[in-house]
Amino acid sequence: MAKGDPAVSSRGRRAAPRSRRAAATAEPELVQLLTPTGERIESATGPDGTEYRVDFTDEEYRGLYRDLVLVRKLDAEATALQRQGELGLWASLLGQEAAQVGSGRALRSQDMAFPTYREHGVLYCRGIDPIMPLGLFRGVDQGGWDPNEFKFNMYTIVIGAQTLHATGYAMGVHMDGKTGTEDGEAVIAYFGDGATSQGDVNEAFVWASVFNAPLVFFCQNNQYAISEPLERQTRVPLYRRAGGFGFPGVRVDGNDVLASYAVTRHALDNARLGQGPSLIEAYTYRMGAHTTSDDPTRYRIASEVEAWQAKDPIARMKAFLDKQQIADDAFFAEVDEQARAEAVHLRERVLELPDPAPVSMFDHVYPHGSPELDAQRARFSTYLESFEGSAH
Amino acid sequence: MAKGDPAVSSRGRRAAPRSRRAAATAEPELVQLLTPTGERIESATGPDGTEYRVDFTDEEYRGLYRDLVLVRKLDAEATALQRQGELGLWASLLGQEAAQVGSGRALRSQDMAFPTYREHGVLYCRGIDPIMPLGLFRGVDQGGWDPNEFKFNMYTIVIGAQTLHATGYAMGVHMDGKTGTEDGEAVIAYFGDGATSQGDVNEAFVWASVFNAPLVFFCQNNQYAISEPLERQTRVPLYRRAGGFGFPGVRVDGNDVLASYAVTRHALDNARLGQGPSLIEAYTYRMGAHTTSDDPTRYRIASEVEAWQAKDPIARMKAFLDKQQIADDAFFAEVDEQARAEAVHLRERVLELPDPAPVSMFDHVYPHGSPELDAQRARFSTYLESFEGSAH
Amino acid sequence: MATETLTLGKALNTGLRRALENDPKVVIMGEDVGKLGGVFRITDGLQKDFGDQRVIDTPLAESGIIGTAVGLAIRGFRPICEIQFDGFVYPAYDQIVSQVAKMHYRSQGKVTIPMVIRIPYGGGIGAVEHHSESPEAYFAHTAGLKVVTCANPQDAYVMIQQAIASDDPIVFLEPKRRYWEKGPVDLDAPLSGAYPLHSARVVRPGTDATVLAYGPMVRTALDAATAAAEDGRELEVVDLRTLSPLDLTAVYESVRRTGRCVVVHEAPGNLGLGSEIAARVTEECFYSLESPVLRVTGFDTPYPASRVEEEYLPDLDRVLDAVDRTFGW
Amino acid sequence: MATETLTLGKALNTGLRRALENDPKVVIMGEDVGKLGGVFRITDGLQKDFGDQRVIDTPLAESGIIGTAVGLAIRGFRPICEIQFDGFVYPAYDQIVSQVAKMHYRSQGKVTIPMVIRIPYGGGIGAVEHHSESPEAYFAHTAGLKVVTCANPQDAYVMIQQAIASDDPIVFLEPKRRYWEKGPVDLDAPLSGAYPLHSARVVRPGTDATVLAYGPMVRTALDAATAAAEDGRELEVVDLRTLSPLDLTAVYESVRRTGRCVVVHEAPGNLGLGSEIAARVTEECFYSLESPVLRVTGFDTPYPASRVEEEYLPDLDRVLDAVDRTFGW
Ligand SMILES: Cc1ncc(C[n+]2csc(CCOP(=O)(O)OP(=O)(O)O)c2C)c(N)n1
Ligand SMILES: Cc1ncc(C[n+]2csc(CCOP(=O)(O)OP(=O)(O)O)c2C)c(N)n1
Ligand SMILES: [Mg+2]
Ligand SMILES: [Mg+2]
Repeated sequence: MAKGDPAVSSRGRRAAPRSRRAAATAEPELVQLLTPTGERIESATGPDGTEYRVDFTDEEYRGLYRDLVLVRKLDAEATALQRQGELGLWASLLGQEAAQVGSGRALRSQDMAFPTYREHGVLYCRGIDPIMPLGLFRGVDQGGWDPNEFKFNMYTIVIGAQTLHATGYAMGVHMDGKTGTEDGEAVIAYFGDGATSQGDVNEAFVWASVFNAPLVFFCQNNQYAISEPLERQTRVPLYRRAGGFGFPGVRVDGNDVLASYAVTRHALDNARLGQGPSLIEAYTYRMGAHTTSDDPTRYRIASEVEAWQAKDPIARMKAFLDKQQIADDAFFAEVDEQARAEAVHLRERVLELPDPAPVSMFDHVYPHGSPELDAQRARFSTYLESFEGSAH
Repeated sequence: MAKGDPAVSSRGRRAAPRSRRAAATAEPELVQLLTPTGERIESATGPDGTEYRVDFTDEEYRGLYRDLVLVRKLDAEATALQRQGELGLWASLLGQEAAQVGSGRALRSQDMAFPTYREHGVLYCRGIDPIMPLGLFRGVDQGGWDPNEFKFNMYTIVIGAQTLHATGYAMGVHMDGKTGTEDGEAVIAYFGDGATSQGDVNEAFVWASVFNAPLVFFCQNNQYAISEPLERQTRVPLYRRAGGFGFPGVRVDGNDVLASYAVTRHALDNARLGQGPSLIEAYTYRMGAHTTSDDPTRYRIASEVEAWQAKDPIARMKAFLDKQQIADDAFFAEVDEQARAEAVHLRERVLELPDPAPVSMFDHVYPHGSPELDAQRARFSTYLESFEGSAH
Repeated sequence: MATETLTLGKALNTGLRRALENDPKVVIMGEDVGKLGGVFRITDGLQKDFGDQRVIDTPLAESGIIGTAVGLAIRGFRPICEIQFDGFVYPAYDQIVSQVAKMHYRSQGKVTIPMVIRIPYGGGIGAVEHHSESPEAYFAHTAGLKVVTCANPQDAYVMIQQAIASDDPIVFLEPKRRYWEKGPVDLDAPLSGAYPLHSARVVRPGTDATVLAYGPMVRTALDAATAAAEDGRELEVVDLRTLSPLDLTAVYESVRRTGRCVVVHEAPGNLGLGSEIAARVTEECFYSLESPVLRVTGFDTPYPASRVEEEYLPDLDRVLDAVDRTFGW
Repeated sequence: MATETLTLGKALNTGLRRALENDPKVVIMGEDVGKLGGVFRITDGLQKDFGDQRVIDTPLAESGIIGTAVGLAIRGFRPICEIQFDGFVYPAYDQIVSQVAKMHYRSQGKVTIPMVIRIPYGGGIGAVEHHSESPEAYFAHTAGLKVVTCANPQDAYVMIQQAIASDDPIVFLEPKRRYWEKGPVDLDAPLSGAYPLHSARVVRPGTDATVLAYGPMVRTALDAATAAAEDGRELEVVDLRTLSPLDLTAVYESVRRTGRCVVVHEAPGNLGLGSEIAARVTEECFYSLESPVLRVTGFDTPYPASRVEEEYLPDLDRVLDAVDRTFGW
């Protein structure tokens, strides 16, 4: 599955137009540096004339490939764990690895990210233990890592809410005097195509623009919001939304890790230098179900999925590494083996995740606590003990 | 005050640039058919190449002038009534008469309008008794007219909320099959520059676009949201917001009644023909305070107000009628007299508005009532009667 | 007479279908209500049969859903809005409390907003955060809204139709953990003769204590009553059905007989429905009460991680414990 | 000791100034808070003295105000958000109940949101619709938020500073009709020794009945007590001050002595604070009560047109009437 589909090359750079689609998804003008068949494009031009290019060492290319494979494998393991009843739910990133690894690796260590619930790939790039989101989906906690330690906020499930948090945080960066230099800080806000319809996201556009916040809006347009296709959210390409708010927008091939990296790095660096916000639309596809609860066969056709299979982000990277002799079979095998081992390790640890103690539900409601809540906890403890007594 | 300022002509078509302003309010590319000095411009071109022109009879020109003068005079009377304690508050339209009369007269009888709290001029054009909004501001009711009878919704004070109502109504027009022909229906949603920051307004843009609703978004950019200047809401001209949502936007001289009419009529006709939504930014100025509670001297300078005085919507219309000999002094005097008389009449009737009966506050909470509320009303009536008894 | 055994979810689906058939002005709108049939399939098949102008897939924005529905209502439609989960209704809160709830009042009755806002609510399904909340008090405290909830398939089928037929704006809360529970539904009985929408119902008569519940907790209360009966205590169980306005006439009568009252709900206790009910019952039955009205509710914390939700949610044992306490007062 | 006579509004303004002086991380944000000083002038002069990075004029969108403040808080700031009027807080409701209230909980204490949301609330100023509401129950029912309100200039000055210094997210309700009422304020007393933020206070001792009020209604309750005293009845008046968590210790003690309890607030009675208080007081003082706890509140209607608001709002007569009824039970 993570392997490239050999049929890809014969289909050329772009899949056949899908007639169901409205203008919003007509053949995109997207920034691309690596074609679906693994051809490198030297440089690509954005709608405002920006030239995008990357200049990676072989080592770095291999590193990106490793990230992609690991991220996909860990995600697949989580899906499997859900199927086996070990997680309540899982929101898979399948198909979106390049958008996430590309943007995640483009972040500098001082940059801050605000994810949705699907950014497991970005989380991985931030150096957070990949087990962390599984706690949330298993139901043992609601977010395990320290956002400020890893510069990666908690997951946000309420659609769009985090874009305002990111904007406020970015305003704070500016107020702290941390913009305007090469080592300045920048912020990235992740959200989906569906989220662009929410008031909050548009308010974030207003705020970021008015306060010239050092912020990159990173929209993974995976073509669906659960069952709703993109034309339910817009009739023009999403990246153009930015212009109406007074900042630049660009559409990038979200299945191309190189272009995703280049475009995000450029936007982040602009932001840290004090040039304000921008919007990146990473044009990609949700290859799997919305979550493990979803049944996409009810609302989309197999041929559409197949067309996107031909644009797989990992296959193209592998083809490129292979053709350019940047990596050999031994390398690919070693990466697969690492991925397998990490997945096994993840599984083992998930199964061992302890259930929280019942009374822990009273913890952390307020930093300064509440006498009323203390009383409730005490009563509940006594109540629980009354059963323990009777069980003895 | 309603008279033209003779100094206007020497200042030329546009006032001096105001240096405080950001790009959002840089010299506008606006559609204009009547200059501040009263020169007619044959036709004007919008950003998408649309040619705007009007072709009024002399009678119609005079009618528009009469509307402008009446609307201003009634508004001034309301302000006076507030100052004398007869209204709790008043939100004056001073300076915005042309935007309101131009767009209000552009509506066809079958069209529906959704106002804010400042559209007294549009209300007047819809044939609603001008005393109606005074009931709201006096505190005797919360909206007196029947929105469906006059095709003019209740005032909406919560910023932006009405834009979604307008969008839904317009979706309904479409669902009723009332678009696509010359006698189709269209809808207009009024809102201010400040409102463009609200999530609701941007969601209305999304909805209207996705459902291709027969709707005109009419934004009176009067440069302020209470004390906040336009640059707190946007850094690019507001009419450009539309493009990001996939429909056309145009900026019109909101102090030019002819251009306001032409642009609105065109947009409404497009909408009724099934060509979907558009955004009009009527570039104007709030000459007075935000409401009678406000003190604009705290946040804006006199010279700015003076610069806009030179663009007065009524003065330019009068100059035009005069120069073109469409109207003579007798006409102007007659209009002034009518305005004076209507204002006196308004005042008399306001003073006679009865206070609502206390128990009326229990009316109309639910179409089907509520036993609990009936009981509360009954108890309260008994309680009130107990005092009457003791007073006897 | 066509009595079928349906799940609560299917009963709602069938009720919605009836409403679409009976009145061309009825429209359904929401996220994923079309091809997908909603994440719980409550609108399954309806877009296919009634078209996408009657069953409208919307953009992803709850304020937009409610706000445009207000406009449709002004235009003469009867919109049924689906909010996907309880925790996602808040972006629409302004439209609901300031617009939907007030329009009839502000217009002195000239504007009617016959809207139904359907919300799957409550916990117990092992979901992640924001998917298990019980927001009823936020709506019940809001004058101008009516709030109802159903607890069994028969009520689901009838009440959804009654809500749609009503000119009042109604928040219709669906006990999502009960969607899959089955029961008999009389599909033919006319709406006109049906048990009134805004009436509570005694669902199990008893003599020793009165237990009030609604929505997902009715089953829990009934289970508690069964268990109590084994111990020789007869609990009278009342399904409130209407949360605003409350219908407590039968409750007062019951409490005057039993002298004891326990209210059960999932929502946090503080300012939950139980507090209002306790206050009213105490006022009306002051001299009959043998003990104060006790409340068995969710705790005053955010809804916790699902692995502890069974402890958070009232269950049979906590209900019985409260009943015991009313006897030991 | 610098005790000055200030209006409640000026006391708030002075408290905000102190907070800005004492902690560079404190920022104020909202609509019109800068040059205008807010529509009630509570932030008057602050932008001038602290600059527009400390006192931030925002775009017109309440969700944006609260949502960006969350981000600022994550960044380490202590944002004070001004909502212009009670009726305009609802567009921010989602950010408040799903984000502000829950972030500490969800992050298991790793993220703290030391935010103060200031809301001028309540009626009695002859305003148009949406400008006179009392939304406290919506927030008090929300676990994770604390809710306080002040009733006199001294408390206003101290409590606003305590709220800002607290790491809890706090909804700070300002009784707008009392902004212009004057009282002595000790400007020098250190915060550390001040009366605790989350404590109710007996503001008039009495023996015959306990009257609870908060915010704008404290004055009304005190006036009622004065009038009752003329009739020979001594009312004990408690200013609740903290609405979530409630602090009822002194109330229980009081009611056990007086046997009678009346709660007064402007918000609609149904699911208002009075219902929770009635439920708890009844539970705690069951055998001491001579009559049920009575509630004197706004009616269960939307806030009416201002020409009838005096009838809608609880006043001295309605408080006395309720006290009478507790004696006649
Ligand atoms: C405010 C809100 N409404 C509804 C939902 C339910 N919901 C969860 S994910 C989702 C679709 C999101 O689509 P998109 O933004 O495109 O992100 P994707 O899932 O495709 O990554 C919906 C409707 C939610 N989480 N929050
Ligand atoms: C949701 C909401 N927030 C705040 C307010 C308070 N308020 C009333 S008018 C106004 C400014 C509106 O500015 P704009 O949209 O430009 O309209 P204008 O008054 O200039 O016509 C504000 C902030 C409100 N009415 N509604
Ligand atoms: Mg998507
Ligand atoms: Mg304005």
